[in-house]
Amino acid sequence: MLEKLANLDRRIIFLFVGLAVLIPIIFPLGLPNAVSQPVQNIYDFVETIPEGSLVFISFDYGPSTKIECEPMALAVTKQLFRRNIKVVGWALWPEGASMARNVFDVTGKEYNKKYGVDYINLGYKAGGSITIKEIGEDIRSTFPQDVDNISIDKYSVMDGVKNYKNFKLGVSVSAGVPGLREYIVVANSIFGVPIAGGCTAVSAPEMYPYLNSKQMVGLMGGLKGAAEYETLMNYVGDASKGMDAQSIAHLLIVLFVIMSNIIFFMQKKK
Amino acid sequence: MKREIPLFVCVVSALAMIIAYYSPKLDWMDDMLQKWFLIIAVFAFILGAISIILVNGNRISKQVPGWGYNVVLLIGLFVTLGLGIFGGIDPKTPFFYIFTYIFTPLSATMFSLLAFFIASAAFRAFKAKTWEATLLLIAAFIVMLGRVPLGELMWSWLPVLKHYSLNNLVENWIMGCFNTAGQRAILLGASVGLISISLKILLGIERPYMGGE
Amino acid sequence: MLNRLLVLIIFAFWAMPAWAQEAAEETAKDVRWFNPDRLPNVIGVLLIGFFVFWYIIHAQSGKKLFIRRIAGLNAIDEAVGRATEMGKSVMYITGLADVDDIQTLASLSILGHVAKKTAEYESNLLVPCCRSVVMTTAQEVCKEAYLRAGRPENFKRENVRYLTDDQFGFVAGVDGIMVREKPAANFYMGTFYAESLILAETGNATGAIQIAGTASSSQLPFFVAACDYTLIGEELYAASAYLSGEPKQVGSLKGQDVGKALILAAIIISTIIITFFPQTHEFIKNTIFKS
Amino acid sequence: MGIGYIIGIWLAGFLTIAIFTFLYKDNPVYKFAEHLYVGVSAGYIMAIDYNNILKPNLFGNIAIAYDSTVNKGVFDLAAWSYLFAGVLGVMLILRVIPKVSWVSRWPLAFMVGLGAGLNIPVTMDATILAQLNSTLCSVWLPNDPGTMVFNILLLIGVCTGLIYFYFSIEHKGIFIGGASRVGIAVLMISFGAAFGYTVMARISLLVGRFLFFRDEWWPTLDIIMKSIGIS
Repeated sequence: MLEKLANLDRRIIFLFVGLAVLIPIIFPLGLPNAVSQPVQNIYDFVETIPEGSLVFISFDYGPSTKIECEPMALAVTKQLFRRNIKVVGWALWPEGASMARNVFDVTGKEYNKKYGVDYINLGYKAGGSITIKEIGEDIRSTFPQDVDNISIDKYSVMDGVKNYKNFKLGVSVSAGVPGLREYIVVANSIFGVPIAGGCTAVSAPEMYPYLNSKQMVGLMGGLKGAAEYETLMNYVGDASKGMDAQSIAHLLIVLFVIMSNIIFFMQKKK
Repeated sequence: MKREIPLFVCVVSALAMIIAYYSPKLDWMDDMLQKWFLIIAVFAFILGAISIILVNGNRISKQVPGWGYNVVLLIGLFVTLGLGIFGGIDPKTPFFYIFTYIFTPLSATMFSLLAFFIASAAFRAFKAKTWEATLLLIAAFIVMLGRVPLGELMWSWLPVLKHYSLNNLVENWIMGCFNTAGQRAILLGASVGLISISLKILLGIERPYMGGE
Repeated sequence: MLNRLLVLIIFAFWAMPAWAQEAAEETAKDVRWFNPDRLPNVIGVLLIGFFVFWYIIHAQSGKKLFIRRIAGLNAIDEAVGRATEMGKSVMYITGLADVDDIQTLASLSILGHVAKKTAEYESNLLVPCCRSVVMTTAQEVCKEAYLRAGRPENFKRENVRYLTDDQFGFVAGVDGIMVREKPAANFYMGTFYAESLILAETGNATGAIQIAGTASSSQLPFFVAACDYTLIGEELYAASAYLSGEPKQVGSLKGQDVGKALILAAIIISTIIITFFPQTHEFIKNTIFKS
Repeated sequence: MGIGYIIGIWLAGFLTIAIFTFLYKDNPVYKFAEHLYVGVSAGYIMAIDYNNILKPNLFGNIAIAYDSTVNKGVFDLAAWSYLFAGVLGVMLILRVIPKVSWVSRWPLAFMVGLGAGLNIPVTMDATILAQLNSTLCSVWLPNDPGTMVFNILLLIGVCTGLIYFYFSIEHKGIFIGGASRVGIAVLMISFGAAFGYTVMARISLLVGRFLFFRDEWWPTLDIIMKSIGIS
């Protein structure tokens, strides 16, 4: 019996995990979310930015990580729009341009913001760190046109914008490389623009050293970070809903670990 | 001749990058050479494509059992590539349709398999077999609890411990202190190793481009 | 004659764009030849470089240097041997990065060692690649290794194959190879991202002995949990020296250790100074160790 | 919400389930999805890089160079120089011809050299100096015991972790042996912590796939039912 449990067929574990995620999605629980300091820091920083300033958001994620990253981008954009801050969006990931489109479509409508006046989507540019550096030198040569290939000179939001000096904050919502780390290493270290960011929960531990060394303003780690930001913004979005499923699945994995250790010790006693 | 020139090319391009990093005047060199790199890498796709065609074509022509799947692979490759090159990659093109309804769900689902595998890995690996494994287990256990609202709820039922914030323990002490220290030690050690290997390449002691000799 | 001509051509490669840029960038903003902010960087590189170089020279004098045991590397031969006994293949993954990534290069030199072993044992070696350039290089490395083992005829070029540059497409392909060919030994060396655990868990389910090595710190936990042996961080970079045992290479390891000693010393001495004279903190941070 | 959309959603749904069947065991449906995925993704990345890299950087620059040379009479060397990259690219492909395959070592050497050269100073800055910098702190703060303990632990963790990576000294004795044991302990805690921290991210990916069925696939049923007259 013990042998059997110790070598439990992985497929049984898979089945439990599947159910643990599926059931809360059908029947939401509405568990509360405590806000952590790195998330609070971003929120507080944005609250101190004067109205009418510029902030850029780099959409460095694709459809495969949309579930984690989009809620963050949505929450931050909503806060920026609520405070009447202008937003310039671009992407270092090819699929990022259409991700930005999604986010701006939803939030722009909600806060009655006009494209080209209150926000703009500059589209995708290849090159990673090289591109981040180019933007620091001259944003107009990096992004002469917006995502629909219309010259950025036609839009008032880009009036007089030259490089990072025009931005009060940079936000990178990133699912890997290039992304948040490259912005810290290039945009923050070389050009001195404050960087805040969201990243997938998996890369969050890697970002802690930068958070610790104050090379970035704050950090949203994964769906939890997004859910915390939603809590700060006072609404229940996809991240908050997804957290229920995560809580149950987490608990399940914790139970599995406890069980495997009990079996292990019982076997050892024998 | 067949050996000296590659070494020479390697040393010159490495030195060019190093100098460009320190010299603002030669900064452009860095950008340009990296763009060259990207261009060469795209040419390399032709080699990749040849490899795919050879491996799959071979199986098809020999009619190895399951050769039909190799046909699927080649069709997938050529249709996507052809549409992307001749039809463009903008939204509303057929290429974008393939991206949205084939590529995206496949990659998202493949990625989501991790939810299952992380559970089976935890079940198997997190056993208090040795003292190292026990530390791994305890750290993982506390962090897992701290990452979900339900964990905090459970923590508050514990005697004594409930007076300390679980969130603070996880975010500040385990992630902020121990995880940062561990990551930092790995980063620092690895950087020294990385610089050493780069130097060996520069000195011609390591020549991976020559076939590892 | 031909040699000189070729050298001239290569010079032209770098020189011509240099002239071009010189002409085009008359309005360049920063015309300094050296950025003084980078001085700590130069000194750091020179120091580490000096010690690596010095010990490489020193090692060639023939004095034997000690290297501590690295379990993951000792296990390589055992893993290849086991695969041979079982009559199954060995699979080697060089990671997801391209050849400009040093982890990939470190991985390629371990591949050279593994390929030599599979050539000697006459077992089958599979190297699915995620980058075309890496595939090309890996083919060179394997061919050379088989040649050195005296069995060039056993090298199968199509076994070093390209799958796709896409992260999860690559994983899907490798998973397929794992469940169908059931290699008895899997090596994962190089730069990895989220896919690490999918690979390692599938490999574990097929019962293979698994050895991983990466300096991607976010993926180390998964390899440590799911593989039999894991080379942690710098151990991956030390592998080529450890495996070859060549004096030059071993010397460079000693140089690396001195490099780490310098970092340790810098940390400890600066901490003592900062603790006693807190006012020096900013100076040490922003001037001495400016990054 | 055309027919193309509905077919697309159903195709996506089928492929999603096809990949999930791998969890049970390898099977023809998975094999189909896997091979399709490998082919499509290879084609996808090649097409994207062709459009985003080769077109603007190589063809674009050469077109500019040609235009300025022929039409304006100015020899634009900067743009022409990209032709070299093209030449190196062609040299790389020449490896398929055994007789001249050795020339492919040139571009390989170029790429390897580029990586090595770039990595030396960048690593020094972004990792060694930056990390060293953020490790520096005072370890005597009697007014703030919490931060003091934190700083001391962090310092011990970094130093012992680094000692673990020593290769040329045997890990024996109280000092080196002890320190490397503490070092491996710190590494293990950090691995455990990172693993635990990541679990959530992985679960959220699965949530994403289930949400696809709830929010995108399920509504298509309504559309289909309406269009065939059942509601």
